[in-house]
Amino acid sequence: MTGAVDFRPNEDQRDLRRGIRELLAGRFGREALRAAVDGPGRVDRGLWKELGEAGFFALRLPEEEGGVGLGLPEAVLLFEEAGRALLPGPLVATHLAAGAVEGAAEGLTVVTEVSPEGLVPWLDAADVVRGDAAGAVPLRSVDPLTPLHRAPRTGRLSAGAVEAALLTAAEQVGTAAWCTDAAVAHAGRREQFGQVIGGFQAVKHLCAGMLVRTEVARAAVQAAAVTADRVEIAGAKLLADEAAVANARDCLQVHGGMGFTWEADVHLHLKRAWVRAALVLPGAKAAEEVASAL
Amino acid sequence: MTGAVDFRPNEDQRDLRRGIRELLAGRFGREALRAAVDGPGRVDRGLWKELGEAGFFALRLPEEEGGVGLGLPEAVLLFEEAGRALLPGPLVATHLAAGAVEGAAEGLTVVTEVSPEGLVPWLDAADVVRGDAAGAVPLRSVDPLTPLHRAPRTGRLSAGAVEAALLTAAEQVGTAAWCTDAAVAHAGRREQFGQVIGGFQAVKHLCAGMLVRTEVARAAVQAAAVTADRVEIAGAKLLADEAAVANARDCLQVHGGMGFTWEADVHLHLKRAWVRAALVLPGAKAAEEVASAL
Amino acid sequence: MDLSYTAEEEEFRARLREWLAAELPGLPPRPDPLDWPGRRAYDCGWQRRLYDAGYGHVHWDASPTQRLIFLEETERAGAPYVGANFVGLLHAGPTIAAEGTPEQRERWLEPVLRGDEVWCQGFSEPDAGSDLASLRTRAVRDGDAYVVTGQKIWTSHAEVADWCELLVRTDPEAPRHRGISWLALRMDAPGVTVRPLRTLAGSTEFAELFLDEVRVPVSHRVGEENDGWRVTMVTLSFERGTAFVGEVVACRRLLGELARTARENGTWDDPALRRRLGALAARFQALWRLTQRNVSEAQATGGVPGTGGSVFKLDYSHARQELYDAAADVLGPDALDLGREWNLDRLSSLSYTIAAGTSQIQRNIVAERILGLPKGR
Amino acid sequence: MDLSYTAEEEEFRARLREWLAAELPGLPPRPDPLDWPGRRAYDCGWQRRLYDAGYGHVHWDASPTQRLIFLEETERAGAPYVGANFVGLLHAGPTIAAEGTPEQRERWLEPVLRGDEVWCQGFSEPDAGSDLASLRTRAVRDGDAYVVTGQKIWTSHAEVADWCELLVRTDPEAPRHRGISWLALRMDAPGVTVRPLRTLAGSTEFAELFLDEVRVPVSHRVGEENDGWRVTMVTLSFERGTAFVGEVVACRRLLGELARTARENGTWDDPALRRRLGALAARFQALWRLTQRNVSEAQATGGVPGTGGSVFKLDYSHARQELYDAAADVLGPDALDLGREWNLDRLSSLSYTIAAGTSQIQRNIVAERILGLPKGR
Repeated sequence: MTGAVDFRPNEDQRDLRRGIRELLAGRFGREALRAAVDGPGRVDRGLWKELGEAGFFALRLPEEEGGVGLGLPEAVLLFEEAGRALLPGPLVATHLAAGAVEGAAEGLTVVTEVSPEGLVPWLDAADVVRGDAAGAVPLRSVDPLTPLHRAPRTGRLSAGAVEAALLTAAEQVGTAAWCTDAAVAHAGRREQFGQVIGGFQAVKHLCAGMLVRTEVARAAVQAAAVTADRVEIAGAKLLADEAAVANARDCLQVHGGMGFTWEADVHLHLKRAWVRAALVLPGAKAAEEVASAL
Repeated sequence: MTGAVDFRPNEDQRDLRRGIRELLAGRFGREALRAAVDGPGRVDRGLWKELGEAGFFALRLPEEEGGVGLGLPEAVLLFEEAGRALLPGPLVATHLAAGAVEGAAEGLTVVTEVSPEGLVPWLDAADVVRGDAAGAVPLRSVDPLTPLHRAPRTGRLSAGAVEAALLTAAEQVGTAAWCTDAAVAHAGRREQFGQVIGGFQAVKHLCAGMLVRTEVARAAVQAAAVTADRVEIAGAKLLADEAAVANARDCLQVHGGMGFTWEADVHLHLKRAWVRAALVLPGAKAAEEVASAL
Repeated sequence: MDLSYTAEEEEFRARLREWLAAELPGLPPRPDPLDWPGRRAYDCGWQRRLYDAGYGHVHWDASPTQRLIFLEETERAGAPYVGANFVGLLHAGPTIAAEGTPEQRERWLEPVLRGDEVWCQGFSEPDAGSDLASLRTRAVRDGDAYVVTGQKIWTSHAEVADWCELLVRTDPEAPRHRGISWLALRMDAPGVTVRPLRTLAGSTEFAELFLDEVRVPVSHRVGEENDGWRVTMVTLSFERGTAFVGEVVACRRLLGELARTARENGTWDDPALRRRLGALAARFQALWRLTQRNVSEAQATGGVPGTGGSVFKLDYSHARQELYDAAADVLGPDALDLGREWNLDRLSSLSYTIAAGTSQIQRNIVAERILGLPKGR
Repeated sequence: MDLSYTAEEEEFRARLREWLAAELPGLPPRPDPLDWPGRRAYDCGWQRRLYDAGYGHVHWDASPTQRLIFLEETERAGAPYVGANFVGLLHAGPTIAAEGTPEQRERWLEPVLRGDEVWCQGFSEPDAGSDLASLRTRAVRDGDAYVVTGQKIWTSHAEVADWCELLVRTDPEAPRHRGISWLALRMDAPGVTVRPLRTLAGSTEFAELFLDEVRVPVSHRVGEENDGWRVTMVTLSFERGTAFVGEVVACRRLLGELARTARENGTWDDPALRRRLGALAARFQALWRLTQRNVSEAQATGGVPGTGGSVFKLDYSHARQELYDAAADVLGPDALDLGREWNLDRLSSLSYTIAAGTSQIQRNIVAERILGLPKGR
């Protein structure tokens, strides 16, 4: 009675995830997050190097090239953790540049990329820019943790862009999961009308819906990482975008007025979710991509 | 401190509504409704004539032509009542034929019309068919109370079709309101887990949503009846269709298993709502019509 | 995370696929949906073929992955569903296997596997919908029998069933969940009346069951007296586990058909509808992956489906209703024609957010049992 | 059902329109959104112009229809909002007018109408969000004064206000709603500290208010001691009445701008987006009609807004959020640019389903007070 279709992360994968989670908890906890919000636009080079040493960028390089020799299934676990922690910086572009741009794999070079939608995150802070960012103009970014420029839209979806879509989707799952946890924690603590609000059906059902979106999106992202199928990745991006944005909004609703303050972290997740959704393979395009395979 | 923008029905209008409601309660109560379901496809000529005598069809004919001399604002009140009662037969087409087709105003002639979408209700039972129904083929109608044929689609939206859309929207408001009332009544009666289910927030909030949809759609329909503006009518049809279909589904959900039986009336409202939505100015077309005026 | 199969599993799939290809052409024609005896004979005949080929036991003894492969391949090949054998194979059978005495297992299991005996389910009652534990059908001990009186509803295949798995109240004084017992009822026992129940789809796939002082031998009780609620939960967890695998495969096939029809009738040119179909395809693909994950977890925990079932059912039931709404938009005015494919299925799908636990109840389960939010209202 | 206006009302509209056309060009430039004293001066200056022209009283004495016309025309002409005078004109003022003594009306109303004094609202507390009645700020009687200690939140214009309408608990032993009183607090009284509160939109339009043994004369209590809850409900019913008229007019104007932008940048060619804008236009048109109906009802019942306000607010708050989501899709990548119109408004709109009663609370109100469903959880 054994079977190999085991969709759950295996022990090595769980160790890897635990490792990055602990690294982030130690190096990018809540204080570091709020410090980054207060002094935005800078990549923490020390942390970047530590990520490099932990194999975050070199994860999928072959061992003979100095990499960790793992694949997309492991990468989406790491990027989900990065998304959950709201880790700033052009993580996806640097990860994809490992092996192609010197120093990227080690976390010594910060790499950004012009997205197919013509958005360039972290242009000023990056050492290397992939793609044509000539004439890019700065935006007043909605996300205090992601500086943005606009360049002409290319529209093309390169093979790299497909992987970027998947890793970005994994970050969205991290946000969806964080929002679920935060809403449940708040609902179990905040009292109104003589009881914790988590006892009210209206709040419980919001939280249940958040979990459902997270689980469906996570299954989609992890499966797409295993198959690396272009259509399955597009579908995963679509579901992960929806889960991240909808969960951030529901999390805000559960938090009530507290969630509307700058001090609460939920708005940072919502804004980042909007950025990630727009950066690569936004909703309508992802849906078209899946439809084209029907 | 008096003002004339009085959007509420005036006393005459309330009397008119009360009159038709009482007529329908007496002549088309629940037993008659279920009898019509069990023996479908027949127009009750006696009731049709009574409707004619009550001015249902001649309502908007000038008094000098033997009509009641009223307008669309009064007509939408009557059609909301007809929709609430699920009154069968080509009511809209016969009403619109009053003055143009002999006997229509008096309820002696049953008139149907080919809808712009190419649907013909009550083709076999009607005395007169307006539009080209040549080659129309019968469908196995989803609504047991509305026999349907399909003819070639014309797509054109004549002035008559705009009025048909408004009166059909008024019927949809009737369904939306009936479903709200039925759900609230059931929720206040049915006990589960030791209390009436209307005490559970999940059920209460479904019911509240139903009322909101009904009120918004009713305001839209009544205002469109006053202005007779083509764009406002399209918007009203869109909102009324959505309210009728969504409320019927929520009503079914509140009723649980009981709502899934043939014996419950809620499915008759859902099916009729689907038919009315498809007959004239279906959702996408109505939305385009409103958008075109932006 | 691994979606590949072992050589052994791939061989299981290949053999099954080969067998299906050889067997299906020889099946008798499908009976009319309203011909209940015909449907019973057809479904039981199919179960007998499975049994003879060594697949009769697949829902019970095979690994979750093998069961997944079985459901996937039979659906893909267009093989018959479990049909009339649903309760016997997926509800009553597993319950008896897990909780019955050796004599009970001996008596009842083999006939189910061979397609000789059909079971139906007598759980729901008109006044106990979502609140199953409030059931009122009473069983009073009289010597070596229970005397059962009450009413059940939503019993499928009741007209042609041999047995009914029945929940009754044996201790009216005990708290709600405590006084319930699980009985096997012979459907031809005196005092049993079956009345067909018409649904809004116009069909009579369900029935009401009236029980008027029906005698059930005490030896037909599975599990201890008053322990029926726990026994039942075992059954229900099976229902919420992998029971929907075939349905998800069917939905993915339906999406392909919808796209084909839309390309033919021109609605594919409407980007709004096209993207909606794309989004639904993404969702059902994800639900398929979620099923695989639930099966992985069930396999790891020894075959017991976890709470993932509630998460799955919540999204699946709404997604499937949205699928038929999209189908209606592809069909346009033809969506009003019950003579066209999908429209009757659309009506049936209206029960998905209600049956086997309403979406409201499922959300409570997810919030309380998985997220740990307090019980409340 | 009549949507036409009397000759008198049409004349009111024509005169107002003429006055606005003459007056608006002479207004000083709008101050920076973060320049609070500048905003106060601008808003009070505008109120003074209204007062001098005979419109200062329009929110209080005019018929609901005239008020509707006033709000419609000022929004259409792009005139300033009530701004810093919001609480004085629409909350505290009407409360004092209805419940105050002749001396209190004499003291407080005229300065509000003339734009001389600004009020803010001290209702919400950090631990009493939706559950306003659980407020904990305490007022202890000491001679002819109350000594007030506690904390308020979501107080807008607090930095520049002269007065604060304050809810305090005067009887801690009484049931929740019973021990509350309504006080007028001087903002420069010793012990009052204002701390700006930054919202997720990055702005500081709200503040926290810290009260440390602040002395408020007993003569500044409006209504009886411990009767503040009832007094407050009068105020809140004003808020939920026609307060949103200008906003609905603004949304309809925004839809026109969106359509223009969409036609310019090509997104109008996407039927999905185009229909979404059409559907939103239908919805805001209906909300406008619903407002007119609510006003008709208020007029008929002597000016008191009915429960229609909850119905309106529920749909409006969600529709407006959907409007900004559609705006984001029109803008595409530019939706991430706070330098572009609408994007800051989108952030602000996130509070609409929370502030002044969350959508969850509004649904309770609709279900219980309008539909008569039982109180529960």
